[in-house]
Amino acid sequence: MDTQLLLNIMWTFLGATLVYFMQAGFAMVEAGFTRAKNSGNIIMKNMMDFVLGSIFFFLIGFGVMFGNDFNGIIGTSGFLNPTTLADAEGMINVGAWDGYTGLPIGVFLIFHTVFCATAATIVSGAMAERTKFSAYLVYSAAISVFIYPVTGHWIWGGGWLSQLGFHDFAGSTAVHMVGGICAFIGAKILGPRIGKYNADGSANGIPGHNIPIGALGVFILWFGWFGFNCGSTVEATTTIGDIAMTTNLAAAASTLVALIVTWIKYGKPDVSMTLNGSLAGLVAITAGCDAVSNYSALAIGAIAGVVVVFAIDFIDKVVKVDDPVGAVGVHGCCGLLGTILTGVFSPDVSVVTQLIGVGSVLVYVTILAIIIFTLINKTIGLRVNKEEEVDGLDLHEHGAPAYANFNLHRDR
Amino acid sequence: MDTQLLLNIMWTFLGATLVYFMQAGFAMVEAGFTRAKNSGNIIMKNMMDFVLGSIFFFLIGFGVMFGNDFNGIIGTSGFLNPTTLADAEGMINVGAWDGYTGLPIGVFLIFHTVFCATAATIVSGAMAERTKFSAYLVYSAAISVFIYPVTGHWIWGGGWLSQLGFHDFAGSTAVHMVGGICAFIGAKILGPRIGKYNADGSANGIPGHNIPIGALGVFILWFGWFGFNCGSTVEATTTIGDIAMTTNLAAAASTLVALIVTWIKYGKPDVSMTLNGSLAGLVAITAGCDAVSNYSALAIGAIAGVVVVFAIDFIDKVVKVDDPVGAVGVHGCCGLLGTILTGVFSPDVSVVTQLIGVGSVLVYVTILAIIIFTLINKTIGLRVNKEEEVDGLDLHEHGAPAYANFNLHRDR
Amino acid sequence: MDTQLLLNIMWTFLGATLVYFMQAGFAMVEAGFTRAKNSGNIIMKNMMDFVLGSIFFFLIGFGVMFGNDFNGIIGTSGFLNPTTLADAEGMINVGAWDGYTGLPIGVFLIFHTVFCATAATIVSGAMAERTKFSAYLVYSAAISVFIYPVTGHWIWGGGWLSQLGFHDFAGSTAVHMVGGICAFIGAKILGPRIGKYNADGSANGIPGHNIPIGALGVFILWFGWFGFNCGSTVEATTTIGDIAMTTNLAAAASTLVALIVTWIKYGKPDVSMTLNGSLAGLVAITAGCDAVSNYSALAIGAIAGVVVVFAIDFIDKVVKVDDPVGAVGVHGCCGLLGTILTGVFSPDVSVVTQLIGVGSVLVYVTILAIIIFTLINKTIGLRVNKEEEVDGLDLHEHGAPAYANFNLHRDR
Amino acid sequence: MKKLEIVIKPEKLEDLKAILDECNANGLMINNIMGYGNQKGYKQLYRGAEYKTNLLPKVKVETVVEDEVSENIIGKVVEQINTGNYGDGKIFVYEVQDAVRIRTGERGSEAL
Amino acid sequence: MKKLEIVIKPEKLEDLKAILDECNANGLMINNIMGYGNQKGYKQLYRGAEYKTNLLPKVKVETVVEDEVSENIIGKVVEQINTGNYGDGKIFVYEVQDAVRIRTGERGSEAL
Amino acid sequence: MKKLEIVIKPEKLEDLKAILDECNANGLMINNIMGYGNQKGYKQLYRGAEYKTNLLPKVKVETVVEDEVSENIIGKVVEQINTGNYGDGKIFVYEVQDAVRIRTGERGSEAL
Ligand SMILES: Nc1ncnc2c1ncn2[C@@H]1O[C@H](COP(=O)(O)OP(=O)(O)O)[C@@H](O)[C@H]1O
Ligand SMILES: Nc1ncnc2c1ncn2[C@@H]1O[C@H](COP(=O)(O)OP(=O)(O)O)[C@@H](O)[C@H]1O
Ligand SMILES: Nc1ncnc2c1ncn2[C@@H]1O[C@H](COP(=O)(O)OP(=O)(O)O)[C@@H](O)[C@H]1O
Repeated sequence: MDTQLLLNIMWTFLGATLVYFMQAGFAMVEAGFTRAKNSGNIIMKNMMDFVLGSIFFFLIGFGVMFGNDFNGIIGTSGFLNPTTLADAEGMINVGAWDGYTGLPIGVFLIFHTVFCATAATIVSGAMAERTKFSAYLVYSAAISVFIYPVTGHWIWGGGWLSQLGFHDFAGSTAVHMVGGICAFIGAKILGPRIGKYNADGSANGIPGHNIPIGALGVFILWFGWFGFNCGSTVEATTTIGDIAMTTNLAAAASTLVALIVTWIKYGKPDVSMTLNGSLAGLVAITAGCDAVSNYSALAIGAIAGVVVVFAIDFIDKVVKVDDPVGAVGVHGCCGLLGTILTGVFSPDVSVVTQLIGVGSVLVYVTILAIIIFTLINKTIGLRVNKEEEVDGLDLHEHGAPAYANFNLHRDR
Repeated sequence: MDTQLLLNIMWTFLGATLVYFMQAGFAMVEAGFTRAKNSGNIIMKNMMDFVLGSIFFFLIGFGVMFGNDFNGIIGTSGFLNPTTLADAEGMINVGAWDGYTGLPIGVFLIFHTVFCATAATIVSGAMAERTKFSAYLVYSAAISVFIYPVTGHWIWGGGWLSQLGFHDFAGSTAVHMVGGICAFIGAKILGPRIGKYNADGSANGIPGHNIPIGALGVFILWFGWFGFNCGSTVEATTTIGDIAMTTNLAAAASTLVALIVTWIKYGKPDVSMTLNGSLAGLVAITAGCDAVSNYSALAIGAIAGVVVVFAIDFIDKVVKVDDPVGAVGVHGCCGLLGTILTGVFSPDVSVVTQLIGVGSVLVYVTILAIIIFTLINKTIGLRVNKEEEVDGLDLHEHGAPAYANFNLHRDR
Repeated sequence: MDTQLLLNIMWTFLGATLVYFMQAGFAMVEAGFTRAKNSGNIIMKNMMDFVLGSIFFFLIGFGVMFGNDFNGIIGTSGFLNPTTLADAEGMINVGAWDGYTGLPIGVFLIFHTVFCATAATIVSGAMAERTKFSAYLVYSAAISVFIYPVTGHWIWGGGWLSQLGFHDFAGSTAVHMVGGICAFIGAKILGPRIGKYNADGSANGIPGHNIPIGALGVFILWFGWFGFNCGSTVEATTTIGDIAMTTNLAAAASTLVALIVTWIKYGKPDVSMTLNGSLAGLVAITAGCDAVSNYSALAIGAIAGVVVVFAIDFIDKVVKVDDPVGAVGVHGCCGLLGTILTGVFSPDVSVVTQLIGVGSVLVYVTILAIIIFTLINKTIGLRVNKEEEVDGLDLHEHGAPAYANFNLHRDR
Repeated sequence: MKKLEIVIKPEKLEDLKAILDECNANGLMINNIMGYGNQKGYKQLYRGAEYKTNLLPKVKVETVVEDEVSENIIGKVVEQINTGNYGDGKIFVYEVQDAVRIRTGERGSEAL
Repeated sequence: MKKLEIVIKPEKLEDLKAILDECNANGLMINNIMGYGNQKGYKQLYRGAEYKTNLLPKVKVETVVEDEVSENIIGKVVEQINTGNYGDGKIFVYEVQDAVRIRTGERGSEAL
Repeated sequence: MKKLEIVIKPEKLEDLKAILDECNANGLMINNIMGYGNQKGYKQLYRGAEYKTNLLPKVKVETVVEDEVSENIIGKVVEQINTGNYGDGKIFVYEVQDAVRIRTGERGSEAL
């Protein structure tokens, strides 16, 4: 048996497993940073994102992403049975990125399934506390079929962006920015939570109900990110540790800088915003974690730490899109930022190509997200009614409270 | 150094580590889905399951399971010092399953220790909120010595079922059904929680106190299950990804179907029951995850998703055995189901053999569990007194509340 | 490509990743075992420990620990750019311990970064609920520069203790005792929490606010410890499973013994103390996990299980240093204990050398910790004011409660 | 109109609700409180250190009823909630000057 | 001096606070309670088994005010908090014998 | 019989309990409430957006005592709980018509 192949399989599997676990991280972050009365609901949305992502990516998405390329735009084969995309030895070989060495189709499939589901699950946080459950399920299936795999094909499936040399190693754009844009469009169409904005347009803070589990979510995500970034080699290489270092340093720098920025800006170091800072650094380094030096990683992280705070503030107070957990700022803005900065900090990557890449993905995803969310809104309706929102989605959408034995009090 | 051997060791270790982490998952599920006043107690039971399992499986259980075979029924050597079961090179070689390539005794031991402890810990959930702590400790040691290793020997230790071609790849029967049956017997002998059944025999819902940590537990279990199923190759193979795919698709299908079934049956998608659905799919695919196609996995998951809801309902409302977390439905019923369905969906596995396997295990475990729980009940007594149950086990059995700073309210 | 090298890299990376995850474990243990009004703050301290540790260890600490040796006392090169410590092939080779085979600098760096951050984060628990956030940040940077890397150099960086044959495989002394001593000095200088001691000097119990997440933390730590201990081979070996077994058995024995001791001593099995017992066993076996037999591991664990309860009691009631989570007893006392017991139980390790090792580390760390904490205390001030402490650090230091929707009640 | 303030052990709440239903109490307000009376608290050990809880969880149920209903309820509570143990609880009776139904603006007995 | 005990739906709290501010109520005490009156509870299903909640979360706001302020508040509450639905809540009025400001020891109206 | 309703800062609870013990109050009921009086609330920032908390956590302690005990308690509370700051709290005094000990059915002063 070829040990290098076995090493590659083990490695890719390990990465996939860690990325799977990020689902738990998202669920905890989103539950912890929103209100207790919607906790069961947000957790169900996270769970169903993964479930529907797994099923629809298997049935259709994988073919769109890795099927036979049509003009660099879309994959066109492997539908309903993606294992037909393997060769006689059971190996997939889409030549997706340089030095890609081939893997059995199964491990390749599970690896890309968990990436797809990550993009989907980003959205639930931004749309939390007011989105109808059934409507959300439809969106969740749609992103796994119509959005993620298409731009995924461009970037990783041998499509036009990968041919152009666009560098998005582990998915700052392909996963995070895609999720972040969908989050923005969804939250925008949905409108803000009741009580979020005052009559004069000023924003109210609506504190999350369980900071410890929110923080646990961030730790889990950071942990999983080692799989996300290092696993994206999809082969055992000697560079694994280097990728882990850039990933870790960027996250550390971003956390520290976000802490300092909130401390200066708000007078006190803000807990949940600092935790957003950690994620911002992780998102930003994801595109170039294999291509930049440790010091560049520190710089990318530090920039992300500043940008994320101002971006979230801007979206909250100026754009007035209500994103309870800051998903747009973290994944959308820092995904875009990190992809571009890869061009700035890596000598081998062209800034222009990076700009073309993020621009085209931005346009495609924005259009598709607008279409999908508008269609859902016009048919099923995206939003729960006022009473359901006020009483909490757990009560009306699921019939049971998330914290049955606790005395809760209503916030605003 | 033989790299294939090192790969196998690393792989098996990785699997063991992930399976260990399932203990955290069980603890969170069981704590989250029961009441706040018993949280410290249920967590201690989970912890002690693993602790006693580790010690007693090392001292005795491993010898029973993998010691020299006596008539295909039981292992008879290696007691108190299981490392004596290794050959001169320190390798264990019980020829337990086809293509099994041998491993150093240490890694083999840790791998089987965590599996044994998984079976034990399933029971605590079904017996939650009313079982005396000391009595539970005795049971916990007993399953690791008298129950799990015996049927484990039949199935994986070279015993009569493995000779017969019984296929239980990662333990739908050997681990989950064994745990589920013990859970059923234990909960039955114990009787329902105060307030669970009304005078007219109808069942009351007793909501879990912390759905977010319960859900976290499910995510952790799903994560750990990649180690459980894929790790059960106990060697690095090219099929790892395929096993991950069947595992993941079955779980996804089962979650989705359970969601839909509860939606139709109860009018609203039930959160905790859907989360049970995830576990049901994982349990059901465990026996055949290496032997069925992706579509068969979807089918097995979908069937499990239906069965688990009806099974839990049936146990709750018709059999009237009070199983607070649904352990019997999930592990018992879906373990049995999945083992049989392996025969249905895999061309290489005989349904008849599968039926013989689950039947014989069912009989053995039922008898032993009845004996053990009855003995404990007659001596130490299985159940706390009324006042302890009403006030909560944390207060009386451990002297401190699990949520000291929170205002709790009593449920029924 | 040399597969053995790739195996070593993967292995070391896997270990590092699991050790990283221990940060989540510490955060949950420390948050869960302290009061709800300080949860956001303690979590921030844990997070910033890792962040500052990552940055300062990269910039300075790594050079101090693994730079060119000066008289066995300190490393003197690689500052600001630790990658300069690699050879032409990018491999580090400090000959730190026997049979050490060399690794690319990146993976070696990330591995040691997470170990350094573990030592730092131990301290936050002992100083919880009353330490000023800004002061804590300064301490956190200082330990990563002035304390951990120096004794780390002695033990693992080719310094005088490693030359002497001091055996501390995965860091009972290098990580845990170092952290535990800093914790003791910090808590001592800080003074007890308001309400901890009565006028007559007797100690009050101040229950932790969330035992389930505290317990989750312990499960996470145990999980991560497989990476901590087994990963410390920093190469793929056949002994990995043996190390996992000793680690697991010691932890199991210690948990069981701590349970029994509290049961006898206090009349009831204490939940949080038993969970401390698990950690005590893990800490104690860390030094000798590669060098002792399974039975010795059981013995080491059992001794640690007794010692940890009496040590925590002694520190609490006699020494009257207020350590809310028992960090000094667990990491300090059992780190010291385990290192010495390695000499007792392993034929190849000299007790005298072990005593010299722990003694010298004890002296150095005590002196440095006194200097650092005193300096901080005299300048920034270590402690929040009375009102901040009474109202909770979350409110005053961060401006937002950790559990916004819950009705909390004040404990004493 | 009288307000009855009935303090009982939490586990007796369902029984009390049944009594109030039976007596046609028009509404009730339930409060989770901590209290102590003749039944003094207890000491617990947390990690071996004492942790005094002289407070016990109690439920306080308030209901405003017509004067004649009041005695009826008191009688049934004393009869049915009584276990003979310390901690069974107490009832305090207050005069209510007025009641208002917010929905309609009705006042006095009408508003109950 | 009167004590007003105002029981409302939790989501009306901000509106009530505005009214009390306007009427110069000097202070208030807010309690999260469970209650029921004319608006009876509902049944929920948890895992398919019934889970009766005849209790609904309510907020009880107490304020002690001068007699003349009292009627003013009652009027505004009936006017503004009223949605016309069951469950809008009630106000109970009690006589207060005395008030004490702990900080100064002032008594009676002074202490409000 | 009088009911004293004593609203204080949570951190003063232990001191208050000591006073009540000393004065032989027979029992008490403790409620965690949110309140405001002269001590107005404060504003906090959560993620940079304002988050108004004009409510502060307070503890409300109720005790029903004989008339003569009442003044005794009031005196001690004013003396000992007083820190001279806004937010020290208030005491409200109500007439209690009757008390009942559920365990025995005793009424009036006997029941305290
Ligand atoms: N004088 C009192 N004032 C206020 N609350 C009281 C008083 N006496 C009793 N209570 C409340 O009633 C509860 C039950 O009283 P308890 O003394 O235990 O009843 P019993 O006298 O029947 O044993 C106490 O926990 C306390 O909250
Ligand atoms: N007679 C009463 N005694 C005590 N509390 C009452 C009484 N009537 C109503 N309440 C409280 O007021 C709340 C609102 O009353 P409700 O009957 O719903 O108002 P409405 O009559 O306008 O529908 C109830 O939930 C209950 O807590
Ligand atoms: N008139 C009132 N009615 C109801 N509660 C009041 C009233 N005045 C004060 N309180 C309660 O007492 C608490 C303390 O009052 P506060 O005004 O802060 O005391 P001080 O006047 O000594 O500063 C408040 O938070 C509030 O809950």
